[in-house]
Amino acid sequence: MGSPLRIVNGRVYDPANGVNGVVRDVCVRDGKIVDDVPPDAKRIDATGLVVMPGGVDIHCHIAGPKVNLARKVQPETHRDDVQLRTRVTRSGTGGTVPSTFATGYRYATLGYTTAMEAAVPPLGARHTLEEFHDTPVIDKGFFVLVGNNLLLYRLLQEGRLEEFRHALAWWLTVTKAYAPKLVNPGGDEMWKGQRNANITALDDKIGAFDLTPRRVIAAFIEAANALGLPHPVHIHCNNLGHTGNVETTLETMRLAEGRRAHMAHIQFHSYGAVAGKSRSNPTSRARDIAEYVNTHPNISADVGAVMFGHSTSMTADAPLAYMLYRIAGGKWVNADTENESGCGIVPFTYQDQVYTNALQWAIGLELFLLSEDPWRMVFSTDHPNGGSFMTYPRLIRLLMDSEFRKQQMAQVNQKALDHTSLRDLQGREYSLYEIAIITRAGPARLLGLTAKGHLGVGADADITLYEEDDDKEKMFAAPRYVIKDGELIVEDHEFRDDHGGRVLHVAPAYDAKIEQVIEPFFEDYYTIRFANYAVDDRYLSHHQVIPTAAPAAAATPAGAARP
Amino acid sequence: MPEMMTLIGGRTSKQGTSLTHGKLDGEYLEVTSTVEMNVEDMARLGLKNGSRVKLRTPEGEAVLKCKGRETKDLPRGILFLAYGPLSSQLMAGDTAGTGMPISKNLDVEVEPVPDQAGP
Amino acid sequence: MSDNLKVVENATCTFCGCVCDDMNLTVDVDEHRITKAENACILGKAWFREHGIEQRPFALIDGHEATTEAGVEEAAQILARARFPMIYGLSDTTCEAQRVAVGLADMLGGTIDTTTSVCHGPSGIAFQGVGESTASLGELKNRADMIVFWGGNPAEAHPRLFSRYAVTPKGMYIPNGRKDRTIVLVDVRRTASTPAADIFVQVKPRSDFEVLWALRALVKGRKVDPSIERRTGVSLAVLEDLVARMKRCNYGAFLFGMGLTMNRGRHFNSAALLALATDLNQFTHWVAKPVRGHGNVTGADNVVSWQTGFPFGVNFSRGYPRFNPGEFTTVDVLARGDADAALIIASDPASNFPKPAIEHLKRIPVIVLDPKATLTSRLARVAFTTATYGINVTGTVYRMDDVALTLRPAFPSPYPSDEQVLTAIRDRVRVLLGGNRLPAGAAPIAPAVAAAS
Amino acid sequence: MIVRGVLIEDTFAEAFTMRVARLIITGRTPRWAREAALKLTGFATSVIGCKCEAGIERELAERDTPDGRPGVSVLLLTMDKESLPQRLIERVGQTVLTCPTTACFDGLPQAPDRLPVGKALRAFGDGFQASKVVGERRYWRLPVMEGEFLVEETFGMQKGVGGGNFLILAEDADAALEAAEAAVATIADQPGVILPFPGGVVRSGSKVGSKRYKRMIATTNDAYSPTLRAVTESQLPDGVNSVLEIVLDGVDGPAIESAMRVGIDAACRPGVKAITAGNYGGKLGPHHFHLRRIMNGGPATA
Amino acid sequence: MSLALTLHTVPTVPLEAEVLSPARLAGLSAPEAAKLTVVYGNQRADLGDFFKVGKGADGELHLTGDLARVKRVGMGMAEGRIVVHGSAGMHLGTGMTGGEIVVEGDAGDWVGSEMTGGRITVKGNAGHMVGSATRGSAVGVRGGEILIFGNVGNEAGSGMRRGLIAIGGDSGDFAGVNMLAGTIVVLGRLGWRTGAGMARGSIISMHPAELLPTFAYACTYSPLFLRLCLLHLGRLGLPVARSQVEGRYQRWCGDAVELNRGEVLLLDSAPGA
Repeated sequence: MGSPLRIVNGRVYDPANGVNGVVRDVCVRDGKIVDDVPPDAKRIDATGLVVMPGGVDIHCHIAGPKVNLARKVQPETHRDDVQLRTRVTRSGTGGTVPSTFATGYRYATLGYTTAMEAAVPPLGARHTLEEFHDTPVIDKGFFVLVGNNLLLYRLLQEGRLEEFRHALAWWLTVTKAYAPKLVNPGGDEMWKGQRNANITALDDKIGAFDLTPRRVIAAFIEAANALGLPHPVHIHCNNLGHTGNVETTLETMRLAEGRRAHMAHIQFHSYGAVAGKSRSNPTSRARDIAEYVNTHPNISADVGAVMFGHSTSMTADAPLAYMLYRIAGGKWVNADTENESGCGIVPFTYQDQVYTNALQWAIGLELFLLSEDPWRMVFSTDHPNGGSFMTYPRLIRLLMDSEFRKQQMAQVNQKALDHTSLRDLQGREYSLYEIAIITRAGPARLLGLTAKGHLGVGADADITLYEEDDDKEKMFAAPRYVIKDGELIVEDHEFRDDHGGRVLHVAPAYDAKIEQVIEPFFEDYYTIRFANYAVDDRYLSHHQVIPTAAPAAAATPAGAARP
Repeated sequence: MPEMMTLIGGRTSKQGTSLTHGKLDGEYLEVTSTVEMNVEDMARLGLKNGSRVKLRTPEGEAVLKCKGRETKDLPRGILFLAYGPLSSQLMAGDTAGTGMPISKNLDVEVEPVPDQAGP
Repeated sequence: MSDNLKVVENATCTFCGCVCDDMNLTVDVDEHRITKAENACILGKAWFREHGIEQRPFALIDGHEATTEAGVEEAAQILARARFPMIYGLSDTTCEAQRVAVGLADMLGGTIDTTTSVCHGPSGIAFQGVGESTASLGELKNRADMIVFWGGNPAEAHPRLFSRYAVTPKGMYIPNGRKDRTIVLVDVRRTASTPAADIFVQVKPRSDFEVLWALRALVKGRKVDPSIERRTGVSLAVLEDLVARMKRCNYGAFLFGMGLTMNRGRHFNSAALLALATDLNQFTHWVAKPVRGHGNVTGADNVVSWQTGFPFGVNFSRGYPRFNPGEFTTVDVLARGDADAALIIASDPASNFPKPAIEHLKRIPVIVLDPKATLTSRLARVAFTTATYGINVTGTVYRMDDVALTLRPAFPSPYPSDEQVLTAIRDRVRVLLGGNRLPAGAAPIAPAVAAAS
Repeated sequence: MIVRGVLIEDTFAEAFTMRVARLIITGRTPRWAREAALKLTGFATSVIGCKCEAGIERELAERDTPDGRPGVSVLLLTMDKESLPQRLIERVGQTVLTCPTTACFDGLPQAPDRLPVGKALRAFGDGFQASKVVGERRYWRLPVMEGEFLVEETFGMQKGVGGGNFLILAEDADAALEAAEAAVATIADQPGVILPFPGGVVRSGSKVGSKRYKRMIATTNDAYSPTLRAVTESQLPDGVNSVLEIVLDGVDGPAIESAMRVGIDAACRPGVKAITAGNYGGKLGPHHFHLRRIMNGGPATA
Repeated sequence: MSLALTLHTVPTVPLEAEVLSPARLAGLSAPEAAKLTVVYGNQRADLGDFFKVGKGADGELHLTGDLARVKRVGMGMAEGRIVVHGSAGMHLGTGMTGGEIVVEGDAGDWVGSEMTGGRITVKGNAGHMVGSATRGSAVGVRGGEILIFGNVGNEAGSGMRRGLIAIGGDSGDFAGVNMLAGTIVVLGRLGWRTGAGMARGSIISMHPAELLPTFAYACTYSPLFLRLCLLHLGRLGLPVARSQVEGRYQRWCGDAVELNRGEVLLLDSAPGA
């Protein structure tokens, strides 16, 4: 956990504790922030440096089956973007889907110390945890895909809501997940079972089930709230990317009826249509979305901004990926997971002169600039869907520097800008304090990570020290110091040490009898044994169970393999 | 005069089970040193089950026992051999920028080996 | 047989890529033997039956018995000295061992490759070119009403592919099992698998690519000349009928074997099949899967990929991973004589590599980890006896459909695991080198601050 | 200055800067290259009425053409750079594309100004066209009923000179014509110039504007028209009863100059009284070709 | 830049020597050049450990010896000229943008892969993947010329987008696979599956070949561009015959599974042609 440490004279931004650019010391011992340390403790002179909690990425795709497929399918992007090995750190490759080691190190070199992988089918949990093992420095967790789970559909269809809730808790617990994730609810069943069809509206019938996305979403919102999870259900709405999808998004948010729900990469769900036209280019409806979020404190969102350049679209929304493949050509990966999920991967390039791409870029910025509560409209590019996490410094500059934003706006398709309100938002610039909220304090709070995203006593000593610079992209691209769990990982921009990081997960309580409901379903429809399904603790090494409001599960379930 | 035929290398369950037993063992060596051949081809070449044939490629040669298969199962001109030390002798090291040497559908010269020539 | 029996339920068989996890193993604890393997196929039964504990030296150095520790020292010295060490094998071991092996290659600035390169490596290359529509095996069981086996003989190489996953099992939307499916088999010869098919398409050797290409053209509504029959042995009518069935089914799946990858055409054969599956998705749902061989070869692909970005044939000599099949793959590195040392884990290249590669193995110091004596261990400078994964050692393996499973070993082995030996070698190499070897060459370009900009 | 009894007047030809392109038209036989070239250069005597001026520069042997077939080199000139590509596209499209066996290559590959000719014509291929790079140059292949028409993607454009001239003042019409023919015959071998008028000869010399009609930009050169000697301010020496003009366009001044030198020399024959040249007092055209300097072998332009 | 390097020590493991490029050696004296770093297996070495470096006179870089295990000669070069008196290893002129490389002997795999300009001439044979895309990339050569006087292996010109690859001898399988445009001339025989997946572009051979079922015969004619192209190659020293320049060619269109805008032209050997 490192020796005691005192960071002196830094300008501290710690919004969770209301600290806005105050010069003061930060003390660290045993991996935590403490009040004070002995005078002989190691000191870091932070004069001229900005001190922030380590960054928290609430929604990214960094580990697991689909990420590895996306890595494997793009050797050409790894070739010229490499991570050299040092005496203490491993080598790797980059591109939009870096290798695990490069992922951890690169997040760290941006000052990020926590990241949430946002879409893992339960059957891929073990694989994801294996990759987490090789993702250094950062703490990480994953959201488990439950929105197309056929057993949960059966329970829901039969109105067995209590069992539904226990089964959900079981799935979260045995996969070591952090939160439940819905992706295009119902879409996989249409895709896999109905000759590559898709859901088009909340009241569509889901394949052979007597269910609609509306019922599915409402049930998950209800169950997740009832379980008292630290992070509510994380929703990737139906109709992602489609012209006119804003209505679906608004309706989905209304389904929460005051209960907590998190809307993922909401930029991709904020598109209008030209009135009176059946087929048209999308338009921006960022104002409607921002207004809804601003006025509904139960709703939170991450933006999912689009940045120009290479990206990799990788999603559990398989029909969406196929649509992108038909637009982009080139390579397409589809991967169906039995009873649980679908997945699609398409390398994609966002071009500033392409109308739709420019519109998406603009909507991302609009949402940030229209947000009245940075705590609930937080930072993401849906890495690597909207752009690599390596573009975060540039996105921060776009938010903080309206002159820079104006220059960039001049480069893009102007017709697209005409359909947005971006030109009217020149007055707004994010402050360092607000940046600290949307990249750290906000995501940590939304995730229910009480020891993250702040520098109060008792917090995890995940700290980033930036050199103040008028060029915010430069400033946020390379912090001078990064401290993880109290250990000095990056010093003067170079790696001093390697570090493992922790797995963050939940273990909500469930009635053990639910296994008697689940096991027969396994015997009939899965190809692995029920007994071999649950992931045992061996895959966690360093980990932390984040408590639920309801009591946590007592132990690893009976079925787990325990070698 | 040797004849040209097409050799297919592959796996069999017998090779698999014997492999598990151990590769230095007789059964594995037996399985991997027997080539399957079309019965009509064998008859023409004067070969019987258990007769010995020499297969040759530009890379090397191997002497194998042959075993007949009916035409419906193995067309004329096609040979089948389970992977093993002897199939290796016939394979070239060039992978054409893929990492994969060619082990199926090799053009091989086939020549009967008179019984007295065997060890 | 002793009376001291125990039963290990839901154990996993690692013989082939099916990695069936429903083995009920009866273990004679005193004799260190598995006496019964319920649910195992013929290959699995042999696997479990034959992996007892043999009386073998822990290590051999130049043919002389040695301790594991002495072997580790000798191995570390060889590897630390080498300028072009080649690490190969890894398909018959756990992901935990694979992970250490990649780390060792990185530390050394060596080259790492797995048996994938001589198995479905070409399919990996094909995947990098065109992508792939794929599925976990349960989707085949639950949904696939048409399955096309191409260039493989599952009845002999993956026996339970038919019974547990793809042909006969009943599934959610396949209530009647076999009756609800159309099974097609494409091969150059009749095999034990042929009787399982409703339709057998016999293609002339080396014409798979032409047949696949013709199918692609037909799926896209393009004309194909009837001369296709002369070329491939398959009539245009048969192809047209196949295409009609393929478009008509609800959920189709290709399962293809090394009849495509080890054949002239290699990755292009696989790519043609993957592209055909992709093309068909314009009409209905289709997936394609390479049928993988060794127990954990898929795990090797995954581990090497997540650690380096590339699935096999990775070189670290310049301080970062580079991938280039034909340059950094084992057959080439050996046949060209590039390597100056080799570490072989759970594989026996001396019994199946092309002759020129084997000749080079005989010229350089070789280190082998294997539970059994093999032709390769016989020519090794250092040969370790290790415990068998799945039987003596737990760990993670990946099924051919990328589903990860945890092994339930049956009985302990006196021998160390591959992971333990590799870890010991790595730790010793680290001492000899003073940490990771510093990069020998600069990166092609500095990592960009904004990779996407 | 007198050459073989012919007075070379101390005056100069005044010429204009034009834009010029050179086209190499090849064919299976010299005939078909020539057929295309003749059509392409047809009705292109003067920018006044034809929007461009064009002529065959010379015939090319197989070794001198890009595709190793017999060919013809053609120059085409316009007054401004905007209209040159249009003229090329019209004329290549209607006369070379249509003509059996021919291909059309750029003859000024070094010129930095590139005109999109093949690039514009490619649309005739209706999507079936294909481009091809050989060496440094890009071509378009347009499928046609005969086979394929090959045309270079872009053609070079450079500054050229239009309106170099000299007038043959002869005792009678026969002598004038013979002298003019002799001049044309020698100039035919000269690189870099064309004679855009029929047979290379102009009988209707013109002057700028009109004495009578406001809208006319050019009218007959009454000062050199023998029939008007008595009624106008004639420039004709005594004994001159017929005048013919040789007009030259070229890729640059030196090309015109050397062509004028051999042409004038050839025109100095019995029956020719004098050689003079047309100018506008030196105020309109930037290029002045002084006849006596040319004939002395010195730099002609001033 | 005038230097003459002679291999004095044959490397026993691969030597990566992208420093053997005009720009990297420009302005260096022989002793300075000998100090340049090469990558020898997993360690650094000096160029002088393997090469005797001497002065040259003609502004060119001359390399002498059997460089079969020396990779990356002229990689990424933009100008100047390299002459290899001997054989060259893998990745000769990979990614080069300009200048010229001449190899008197043979060359390894990946000659000029993904190059964008310049010219590579190999007087002997070359390996596989001449002028190809690397794995995973859709695009190979984007410009320039590669001339191989001898034979080549598989996948010559894969993913080619522009430029010219000319082979004096025979090609292996899949010449011009996935070609986007450009020209490949094979004076010898084609291997199997030529032009598979080609979108556009031209592949020419002087011998009959069996093409994929997705290629369709169009006509027999004398394409003028090919005349230009063959004359050009003749000027560069390839043994192009008059009968090939004047010849008639069968035009096969494909690949029908892709854009179907490519062509394979085969010299028509029919009597009277």
